[in-house]
Amino acid sequence: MTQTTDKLSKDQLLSLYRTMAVIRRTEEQLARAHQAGLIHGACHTYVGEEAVATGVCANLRTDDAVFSTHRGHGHALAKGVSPAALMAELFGRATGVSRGRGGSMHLFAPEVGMMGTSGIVGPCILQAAGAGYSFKLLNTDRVGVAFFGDGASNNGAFHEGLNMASIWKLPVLFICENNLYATEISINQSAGNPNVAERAVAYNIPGVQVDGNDVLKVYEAAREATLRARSGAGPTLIECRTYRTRAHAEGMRDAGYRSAEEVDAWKARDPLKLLAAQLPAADVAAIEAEVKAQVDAAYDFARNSPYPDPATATTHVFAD
Amino acid sequence: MTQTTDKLSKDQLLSLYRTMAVIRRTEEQLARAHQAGLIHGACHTYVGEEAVATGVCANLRTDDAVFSTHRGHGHALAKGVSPAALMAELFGRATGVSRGRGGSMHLFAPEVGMMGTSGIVGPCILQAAGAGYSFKLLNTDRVGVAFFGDGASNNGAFHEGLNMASIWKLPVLFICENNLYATEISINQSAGNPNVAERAVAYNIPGVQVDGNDVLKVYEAAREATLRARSGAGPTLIECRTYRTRAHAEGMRDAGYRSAEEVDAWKARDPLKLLAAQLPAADVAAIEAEVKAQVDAAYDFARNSPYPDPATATTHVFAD
Amino acid sequence: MRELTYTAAAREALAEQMAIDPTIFVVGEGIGPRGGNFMTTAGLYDLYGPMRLRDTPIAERGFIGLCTGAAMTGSRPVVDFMFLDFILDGMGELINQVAKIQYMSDGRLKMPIVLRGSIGVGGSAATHHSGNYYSIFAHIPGFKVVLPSTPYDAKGLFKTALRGNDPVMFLEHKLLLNTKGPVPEEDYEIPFGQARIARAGGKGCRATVVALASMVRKTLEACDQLAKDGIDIEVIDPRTVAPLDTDTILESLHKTGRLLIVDETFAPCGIGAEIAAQAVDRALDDLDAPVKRLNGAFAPTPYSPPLEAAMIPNATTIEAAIRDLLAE
Amino acid sequence: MRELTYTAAAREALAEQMAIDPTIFVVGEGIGPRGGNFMTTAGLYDLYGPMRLRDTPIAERGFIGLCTGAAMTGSRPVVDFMFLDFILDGMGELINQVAKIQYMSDGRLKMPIVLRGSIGVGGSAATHHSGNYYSIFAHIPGFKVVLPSTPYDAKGLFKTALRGNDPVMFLEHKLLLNTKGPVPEEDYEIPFGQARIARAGGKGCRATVVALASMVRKTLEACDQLAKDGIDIEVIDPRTVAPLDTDTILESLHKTGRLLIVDETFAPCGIGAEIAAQAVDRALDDLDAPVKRLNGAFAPTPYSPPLEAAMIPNATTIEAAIRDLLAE
Ligand SMILES: Cc1ncc(C[n+]2csc(CCOP(=O)(O)OP(=O)(O)O)c2C)c(N)n1
Ligand SMILES: Cc1ncc(C[n+]2csc(CCOP(=O)(O)OP(=O)(O)O)c2C)c(N)n1
Ligand SMILES: [Mg+2]
Ligand SMILES: [Mg+2]
Repeated sequence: MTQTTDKLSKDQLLSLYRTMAVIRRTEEQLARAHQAGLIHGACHTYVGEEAVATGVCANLRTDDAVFSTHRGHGHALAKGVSPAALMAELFGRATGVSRGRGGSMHLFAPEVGMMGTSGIVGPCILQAAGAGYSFKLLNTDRVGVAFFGDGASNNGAFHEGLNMASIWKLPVLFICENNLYATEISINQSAGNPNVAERAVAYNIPGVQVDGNDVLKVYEAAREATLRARSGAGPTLIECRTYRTRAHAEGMRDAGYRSAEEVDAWKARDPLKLLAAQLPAADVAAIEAEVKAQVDAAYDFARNSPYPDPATATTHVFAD
Repeated sequence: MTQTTDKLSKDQLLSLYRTMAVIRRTEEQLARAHQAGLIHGACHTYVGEEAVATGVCANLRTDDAVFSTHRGHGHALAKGVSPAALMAELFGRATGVSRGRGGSMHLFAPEVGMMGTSGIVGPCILQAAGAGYSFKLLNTDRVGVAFFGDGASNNGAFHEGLNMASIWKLPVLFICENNLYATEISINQSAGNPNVAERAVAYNIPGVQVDGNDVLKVYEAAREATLRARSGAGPTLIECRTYRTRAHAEGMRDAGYRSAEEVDAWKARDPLKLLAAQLPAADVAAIEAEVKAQVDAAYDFARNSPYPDPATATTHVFAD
Repeated sequence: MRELTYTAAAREALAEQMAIDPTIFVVGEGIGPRGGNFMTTAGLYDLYGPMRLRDTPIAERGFIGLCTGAAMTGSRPVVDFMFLDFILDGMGELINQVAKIQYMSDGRLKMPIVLRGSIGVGGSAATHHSGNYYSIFAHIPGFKVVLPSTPYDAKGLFKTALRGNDPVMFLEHKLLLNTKGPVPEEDYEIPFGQARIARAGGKGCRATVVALASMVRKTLEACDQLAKDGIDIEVIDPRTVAPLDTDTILESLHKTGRLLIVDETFAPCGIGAEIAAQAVDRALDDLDAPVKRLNGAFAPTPYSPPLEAAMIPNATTIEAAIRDLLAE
Repeated sequence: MRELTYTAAAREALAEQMAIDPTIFVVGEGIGPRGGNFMTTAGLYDLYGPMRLRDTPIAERGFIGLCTGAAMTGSRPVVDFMFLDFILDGMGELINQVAKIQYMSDGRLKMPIVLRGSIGVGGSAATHHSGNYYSIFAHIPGFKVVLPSTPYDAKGLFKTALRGNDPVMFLEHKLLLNTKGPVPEEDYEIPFGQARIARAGGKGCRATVVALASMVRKTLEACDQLAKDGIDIEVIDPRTVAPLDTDTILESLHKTGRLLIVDETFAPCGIGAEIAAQAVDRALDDLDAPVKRLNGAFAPTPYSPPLEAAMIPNATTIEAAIRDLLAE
């Protein structure tokens, strides 16, 4: 389906599939857990968008830094957070990736370069630029990565962040996950120019639009951008056209603002299916079985983990 | 020098010259007053940029709304504030346009549609969009105008303001006064794309770059944009390439960051001289004489005006 | 009297006033056809369309700045911000522009803008959806800051906000949104700066408790408990923290001799500090005991239920604080 | 000891620490070759170049957000913001991100970021260049808030700021920038949360005055005047308002029985309210008189000199306030 398929080994392709499957199955489990009342706060799933985090993070090292959004489970998993630590966090447990302090929108795992999801739209763009600044100042070849939505692209943080990264040639990937909606507001309604990649002109940086449901296309674009960043040539804006097939958040209605036909059309282009079509069915099935076991174990782990001790509720406000 | 010259009557041309002369001579008087210690706070002059405010405001009615910057004397004068009320304000007097509360950076004259200068870079862009929103909501054909610098174009307010004006087709003129520097920082250093007009692509609105020292070019571009706005077709971004020939602010050094040659080249393209070259010398001389008398009188008025009564220092925090 | 939820009461005020005043428009994310994340504008889009119910991009600073300019030019914007945390991005517009323009223009420009939305800790919303920053707005000259604690107050105070000419922060605690209470059908306003005696103490009343927003209910619960032991407490809900009705508080203190302020937010430089400072300035001789504050913990708001619960006062800790005060 | 200006003292701290610590970089408008609007970085660009002295676009929110990410990934940003008013545009980044990330990450991320620049009323700077919003930062958990009032303190406190691992608001009153005072050449730190007794009262000392930032000098002037009448006052400069050294204040109050807080900023929910509230909570029995606050007027800051002067306390009004307190 894409030329890049040839460039990747079968193992690499299977690995991409595995990551997407881990995200999908974890999200599905989280959705069920939400219905069961195990998740105390918000839960925005990544179902339908798995190819983006997967394709991008496959290019990253553990010491590269990812900054994410309210819809960050996929980014966290692709960057190396375990389903167990993620689920435990959403269940509010002490074993969660943020020790239960954060929930879905405040996932922190600096150990694997997952520098945070955020309940506020926008800051991740600036913070990724800042990581790029650090990495350049400290003379490393690490990169900073911001994932953000189409909605965030209309926020001032986008303008200020991309401009600074451009003028200082910072090693940063700006990954816009254009899933066509911000909550229930269409990008056509919220953006004068809904082609986010075209806005790169305003910053004099490369702007690329890719099929965000095709993990190989995403991988390839991110590969180029990562090489560019590591080589000192500066940032890239990548707009991944994709779609969330579940509601904005679990428990929210999902009607009125988009048609069933539109949802179905995108479901037909499911990123897992698209890749699976290129892989031996047996391999896919084997991965799915492994992932299922992993997710089941994660769920048990999370459910059986203790809640944090209220006595710790105010520690670590300050370092000193 | 431009085709539009023919379109304007001699009286109109003289009127444009007069406005520029009022701005220039007032600013020169203010600069002297600053040296004499009559101005208590900041004073950013508009010398060299007169064509922008003049060409734009010649298209406006009193009930159109102008929102301005820290460098707003020219906008205020072109919109109809008297030199006397302006000078009195900078001298801190009760007869000042803001009754002495504001000084240079807080000029308010809603009576003539001068809705404020600002000590903060950025807000004027958003407020002009808001005036456009009001005017549309109230079913008028009034327009909102934001003047702002190249420096402001890198601020998030630019992105959010232009985008909102675009999607809601607000009657707004966004006038970027690109004088190539923000204080001592060159636009080439602060902007990934220093061609501000090109950024209109990001908002899907018309973006025009004009010679900001040629009042007729500015007039013409603003005329089109104003007609467009009044007709309901939405906002326009106009980048006026111009130059301030004095220091960023009175009393500041003006060395190191730009060359004497650069300053001289721009002085050779002085907007007043450019227009005067197309007008009968006697008419120009007559206007200059009148303006001198007006500015002298303004100075006397301002200097002899009383200071505000400290007993009024805390009135009008609230309306109710 | 019929009962309405807090949100429905505020929505009724908005709907009634929008019908009268065509210069009112609402901006926010999802306040158009969707009717608002908290149903604050449900049904209004069908009546008034997009110019008056305007779905915005995610540009909090931008639309606050836009509304500032709109308020200066003849319309009356209502910013429906969803969570107070979101508009911290617009703090520059709020503090430098909204709050100052009437003063700086020597009263020639008006600033009739209402910013409304949710505050408060609860429901594992975590630290980006639990903000309570009203003490900040009370610190800044130029804002009226309103904290309704009942549906009745929500409607009456919102009417006042929509008819006034000043910037109003209208802050709705998320735990109150679905609470019900009696709300008259008639039009009424509640003036700003008039506290409500939420529980009147009798002759033997031994302490005054000032409680804010969701703490009013929790304090009343605690007082019910204390009443069983014959302990009589007066509870005052300031309703607006700017202006603050200090007189009502100090009159009560004069009677009781003891004062506790129960406030979910951070203690340092909070509204509780202001009330305590006014008490020790103006009513030292009335004080039979130290003025006490019971506040939320001084830390960001965590997600996990047991952690979250540990952050804020509840009926039990309020009751204990009152008993401690009485023992002083 | 040699004398330095306040700005030179802070600059020396920065220069010395930058020489030791290559992870420090400074961002701001004009802090590169220009050396800073207030000469805060003069000479440093030539030594360290653009990566470490970075002139920025006018994007306050943006560069605060950038520095947040930088602080999370191994460097130590210093934001040189010129006027505190400007960074209100970055309040979302400050309150929602900078202040919270250490806590939310359970201490696994550090946030060593220093934000420094000018505050205060003076010189007809008018309302967009006179901000004094330190009480706001003191209200928010996660910030250390520093208000040096002498060159000596400026150097020592800045060193502490640059070596710590927490977000620091380092706020320099514009009227102090060019004042001179003794500053040792040696390296020294001044710990946060230790007040300075700016004027020690003797045995007959009859009142404690807490003064902040530029009010310290004005209060000392007033005390010199009072001393001529044999009136002995103790003056305390908290130096940091978060953490706040309440103990030193209350010890003094214990001795004197009277307390006045002199603070240029707005009274409601200000640091003066906090100090008064702590006094009436912890030291009611020590109070021989109401705790008084002398604050700036509750209005934006006007431009014209007679108006501006009317907004803030001066030696004369401070002296009067002390005499009033003694007469209580
Ligand atoms: C500053 C801010 N404003 C509003 C919100 C509420 N909100 C949460 S998610 C969201 C939509 C985000 O849309 P987009 O950026 O496209 O991401 P998506 O949800 O589509 O992945 C909104 C408005 C917020 N979290 N932060
Ligand atoms: C938010 C904010 N940041 C910084 C400043 C300080 N400042 C005042 S004018 C100026 C430069 C403005 O440049 P530009 O927008 O190009 O306007 P010009 O002065 O060139 O007319 C700066 C940085 C400010 N006033 N407001
Ligand atoms: Mg989206
Ligand atoms: Mg400029």
